[in-house]
Amino acid sequence: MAGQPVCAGVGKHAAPTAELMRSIHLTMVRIRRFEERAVELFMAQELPGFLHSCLGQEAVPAGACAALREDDYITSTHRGHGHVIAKGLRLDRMMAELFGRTTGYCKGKGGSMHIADFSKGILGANGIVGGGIPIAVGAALSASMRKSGQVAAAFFGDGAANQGSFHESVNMAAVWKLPSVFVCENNLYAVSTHESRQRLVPDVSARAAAYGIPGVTVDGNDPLAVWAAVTDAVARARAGEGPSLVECRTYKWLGHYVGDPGKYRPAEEVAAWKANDPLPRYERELEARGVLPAAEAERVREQVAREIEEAVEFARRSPHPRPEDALEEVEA
Amino acid sequence: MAGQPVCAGVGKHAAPTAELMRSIHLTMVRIRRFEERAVELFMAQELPGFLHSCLGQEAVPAGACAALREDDYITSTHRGHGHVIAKGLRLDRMMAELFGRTTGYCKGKGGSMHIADFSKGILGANGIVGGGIPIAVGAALSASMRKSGQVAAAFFGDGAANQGSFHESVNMAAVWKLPSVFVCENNLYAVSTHESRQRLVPDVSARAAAYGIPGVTVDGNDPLAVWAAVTDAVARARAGEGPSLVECRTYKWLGHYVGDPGKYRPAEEVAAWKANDPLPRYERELEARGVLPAAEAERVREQVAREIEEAVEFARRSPHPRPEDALEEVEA
Amino acid sequence: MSNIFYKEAVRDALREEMRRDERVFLLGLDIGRFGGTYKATDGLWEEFGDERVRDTPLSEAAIAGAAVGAAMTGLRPVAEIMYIDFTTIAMDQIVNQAAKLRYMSGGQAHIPVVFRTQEGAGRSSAAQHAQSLEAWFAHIPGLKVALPATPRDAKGLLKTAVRDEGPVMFIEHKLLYNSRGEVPEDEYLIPFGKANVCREGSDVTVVALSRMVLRAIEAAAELEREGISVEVIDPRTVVPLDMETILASVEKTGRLVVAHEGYERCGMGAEIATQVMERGLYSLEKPVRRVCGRNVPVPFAPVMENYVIPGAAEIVRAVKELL
Amino acid sequence: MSNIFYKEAVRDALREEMRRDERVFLLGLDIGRFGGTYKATDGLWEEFGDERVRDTPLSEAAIAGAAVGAAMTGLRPVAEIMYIDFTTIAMDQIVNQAAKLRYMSGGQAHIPVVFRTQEGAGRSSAAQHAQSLEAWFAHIPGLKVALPATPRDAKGLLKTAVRDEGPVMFIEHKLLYNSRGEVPEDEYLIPFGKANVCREGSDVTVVALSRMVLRAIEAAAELEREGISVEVIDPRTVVPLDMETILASVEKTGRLVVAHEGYERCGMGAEIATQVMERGLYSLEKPVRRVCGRNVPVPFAPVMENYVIPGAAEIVRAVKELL
Ligand SMILES: Cc1ncc(C[n+]2csc(CCOP(=O)(O)OP(=O)(O)O)c2C)c(N)n1
Ligand SMILES: Cc1ncc(C[n+]2csc(CCOP(=O)(O)OP(=O)(O)O)c2C)c(N)n1
Ligand SMILES: [Mg+2]
Ligand SMILES: [Mg+2]
Repeated sequence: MAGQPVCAGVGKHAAPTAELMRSIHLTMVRIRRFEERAVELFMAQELPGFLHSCLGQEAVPAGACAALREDDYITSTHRGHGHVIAKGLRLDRMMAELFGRTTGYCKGKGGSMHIADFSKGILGANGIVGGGIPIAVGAALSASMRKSGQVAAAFFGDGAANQGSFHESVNMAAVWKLPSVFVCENNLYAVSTHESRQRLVPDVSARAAAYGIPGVTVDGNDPLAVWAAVTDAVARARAGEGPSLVECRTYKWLGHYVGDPGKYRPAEEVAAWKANDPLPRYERELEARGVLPAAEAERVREQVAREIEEAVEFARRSPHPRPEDALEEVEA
Repeated sequence: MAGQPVCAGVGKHAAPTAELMRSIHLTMVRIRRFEERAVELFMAQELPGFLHSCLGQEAVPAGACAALREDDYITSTHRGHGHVIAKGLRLDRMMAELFGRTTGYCKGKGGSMHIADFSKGILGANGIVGGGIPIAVGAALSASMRKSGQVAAAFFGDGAANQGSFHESVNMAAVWKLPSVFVCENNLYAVSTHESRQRLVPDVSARAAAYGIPGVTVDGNDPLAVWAAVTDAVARARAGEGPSLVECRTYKWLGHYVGDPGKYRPAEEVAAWKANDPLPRYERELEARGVLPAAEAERVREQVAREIEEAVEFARRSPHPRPEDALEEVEA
Repeated sequence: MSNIFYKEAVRDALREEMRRDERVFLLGLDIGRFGGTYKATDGLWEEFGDERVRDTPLSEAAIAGAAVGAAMTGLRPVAEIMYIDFTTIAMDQIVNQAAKLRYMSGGQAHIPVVFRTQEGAGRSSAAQHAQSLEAWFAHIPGLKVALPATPRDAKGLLKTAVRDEGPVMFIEHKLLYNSRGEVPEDEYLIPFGKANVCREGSDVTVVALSRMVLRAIEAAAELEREGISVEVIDPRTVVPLDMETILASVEKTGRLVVAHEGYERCGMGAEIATQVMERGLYSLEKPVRRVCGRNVPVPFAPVMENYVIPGAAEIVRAVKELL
Repeated sequence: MSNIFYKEAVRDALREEMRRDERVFLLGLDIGRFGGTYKATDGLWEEFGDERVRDTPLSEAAIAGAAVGAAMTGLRPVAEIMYIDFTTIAMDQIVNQAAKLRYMSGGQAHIPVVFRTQEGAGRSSAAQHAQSLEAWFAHIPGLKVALPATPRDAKGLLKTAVRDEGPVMFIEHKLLYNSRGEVPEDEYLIPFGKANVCREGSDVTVVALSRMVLRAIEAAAELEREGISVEVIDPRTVVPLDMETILASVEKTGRLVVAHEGYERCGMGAEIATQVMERGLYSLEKPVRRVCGRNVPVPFAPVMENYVIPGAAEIVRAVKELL
């Protein structure tokens, strides 16, 4: 099925507008800068816990969420910073959560792996690989039963595609023709294990055939390719034709978690993917398209850098929880 | 993938010998008679618990197990009587288990859903739908690590193919190229739920594509078709080329459990499948092939009927466990 | 009052709540036209249709997860897991997601989901279809756990569960579905965390769960004939747990028996006994006695199954040993 | 004696057993070249290769099930479930299959499988990576449950687990991997069901599990300075549980504190307290005190996490309250 147009039965997406392309760029810069800063802060031991960086993968969340409505739902993963930023939450409250402060989205109870903003349809990152996929199916079921026109997108990795929850969820969504989109971020590895040791079929999208839904594999370092595929999948979902599986091939620059040297990855592989950095590549494209002159892109980066610094300051200034706060919000 | 020869890469099976065809017939008659008797005994309240009858499905276990060696492994299901009989256990000790007697294979601790005979490679029926599939993968892993040349076959239903354990197991076996065969007994329903409400793809075998292994769908009421497909799959497995998925389309005559009127199934559907009774159909074929004259088939049926009556008598004569026996064999 | 089956009480509670609130819907295996393995949803599909009485594919993890996702986004699902033994397949969604998402999201997630399931032995269904695992769920913060013993409680507690704003494990008992009992004609709810003193007594307190409540009442009747006065308490929910009622009773009797089908080791009996000791040790004249499922898998043959699952006789014996 | 890390003790036990018995092999996520998340299998892949140190696809149910199937057919697998929180995905295979197949098959199935996993809080890894769920497994008949607190115990107990003929839950602690301790040079095994009296004392008995054993020893040292004599007991395995040693100690001290990270409600503390009461109520001068994880999910922020997980200070306080 790989390569089959995901929009089977739906008219192809229109061309992206200049405004859309610029907003995707802004999102990518936000994710990039946020992650760079988070890594620095983590190294400086300002952040508790551990961190799964999505540096290098920015094009997937930016392109995918640009295809979603503000009221659409997403479920995310342990590597979820990009998804939630792209879905539009506030960077200051997100950074505050990484710091474990009361002003954080989860009041310091969740941290990096559990960022959620229900007001933006962000149903939560998740510490359980595959854990968010069935939840997205439930959100899609709810949307269809409430006839709200919302779509639910589940982000997950190449490793997660081998979990039983992936199988059960995609099958259920397919049978019920739910308005859902399954977005696989294939970064070639699950921790140290290369996809070739996790799966015989080259493309995760080939699994769509097992559920009778469209599957497609796109260049996950090309935000417009991601946007186009997800846009078609979303159109299909909203049209009541059911889910699609969109595989985006990309790469994470750092190891599995910040601090993991990632020795299991060949240096040339890492180098090649870094050379294929989605951000400058996209900026070159936007400049070529006359959508975003280099100087403008530079201004965006500066503005975002300021925005992130303010978020860091906000987080640092924010109060720590009181120990007893741990006893709140256990039961409804 | 449906219909693709399961033996991809392996020479096709030789023609079945007369002896093999007769032994398959004997197995089918054994299963048929055992199940008829079990149902009677259950109705007469001689058997505790509940019973999942495989009446009408005899061709699948008979054909599949005829393709296996005595030391090959199988894992079975809640509807497992056919599988374990076909794999060659003793009917008297099996019947005694249904009666819950000490002479039963499980000493009365397991009952109908947990029949096992490790001396025959029968690793157990299973009360958990999908529960036996990963266990078969483990047996195949063990066989390959021990270089024993054994194959492990997992029997499961169409419903089980929607369990996460199916996905994880087939994928793992495929990646490791384990000597395993996944035999799906597709009897169109999981309890009351028709396969069309469980799965969008018409064939379970289409799911093989998700794992990069061969998948095939055969007439599950034709024991030779089942034997041929499984024989090729086993050859492939023994050759170290990995697992295959063999879907056998068949039908159970009774409802989900004995006593279930099965109202959810159209009368015509039941009638049509009963008209397609695998046993007389096979007997006609064997007669036509000059392998088994009608009179001989009749003798087989009589002999088996006697065998089963002896098994019933053995079970009835066998002692009940003592209450305290329940405390034994908990921990190794 | 009308006299109905436990399974009808479950069905009536679901019907009333579905009529009252269109956000309430059911999903699970064969709960639709088939009416559920124990017929506890019989007739609901006819009234509410495919949308609100959803037969699912055979996928417990997705059933539970879809219920969690639907609950977080404005609906009030009641997901059925056919046997509590099968929650092992849905455990991540129940325990790591449903129970924790509200907390992990700093109170944002609102997850009004009910997981209906049933437990218990007594049908010779062997070790994978006869467990009583309430203690597992009681161990996990964020879940409420209800165990109705009568039609009246089944209806009143289930309506409360559906209206609860958080995840509830609603654990029925397979041998109670065909038991009958009086149920009020008019609408009523039974609050969580309020024990039912099924029978007052002065000599010994018996706290029993689920079907063991009936066994305890039998035992009490038998003991009364011998002049022994037993107080029978059914907590009805183990999370929240009404320790006040239990402690008050133990203060009166000084003797406590805890009875349930679940495995004794690390079962609810240990928790109740420990809390009694922590808060009422000095009113205890004798050690608490546990009358629980033995620490073995549930065997198939009736003679063995009856041996590992306690009945009225074991309660009677335990009570006498305390005197 | 050599002084090594807990993670090295685990690794050494596996290496020795794999050298001794070629049927022993490992499977799990990233245990091969990567050496395991906590580096407890570091170097084993180099020595034993892909066959016997198997990285698996990301599929916990299949990892556990494949281990069960391999164990039943002549091998001795050690399956790693990276975090105990993820056993929720493998629960059917552990609880309905591994724990019950021997029993359900009338003793035919022989399942020498070890499920290695790790539990515990303290790294700000939040609610899905910090649970301590030993009580869940102790509740299930058919499983043995070991919780090593020191490098010495980790090595000796793991070697025993690998040689055990039935399924064993071997639960390490994520904060202990980098703790050091003395380990005998020569081969040794530590039997299951034999508690370790880590420190003798006469005033109060503290029974602690896993990492809490270290906290209990700290507390005892601190209390000694105040003239309070504390006996610290580490059961090392909770199934089987060495009640004799615990009861003997309580007879001496008359006072008991049970300490573990796991949620208090329905935790091991309740079981131990109840058994002490059942068998030694009259030697108790005060109610048993539980010092356990609070009944809330484990929060991310350190100040909250430290609040919900008890430490030496809480043990000290509990001991004093008993005097
Ligand atoms: C059920 C479960 N198993 C294992 C883990 C540990 N773990 C965290 S991330 C990860 C790898 C996930 O790989 P993938 O899905 O490809 O996502 P990626 O990290 O590559 O973005 C693993 C094994 C987990 N969190 N949950
Ligand atoms: C995990 C699990 N879920 C549900 C059940 C209850 N159950 C027993 S058999 C069955 C249907 C199985 O359907 P299928 O796999 O097609 O096998 P069939 O009964 O048709 O032979 C169900 C739902 C179970 N035993 N285990
Ligand atoms: Mg990956
Ligand atoms: Mg079926």
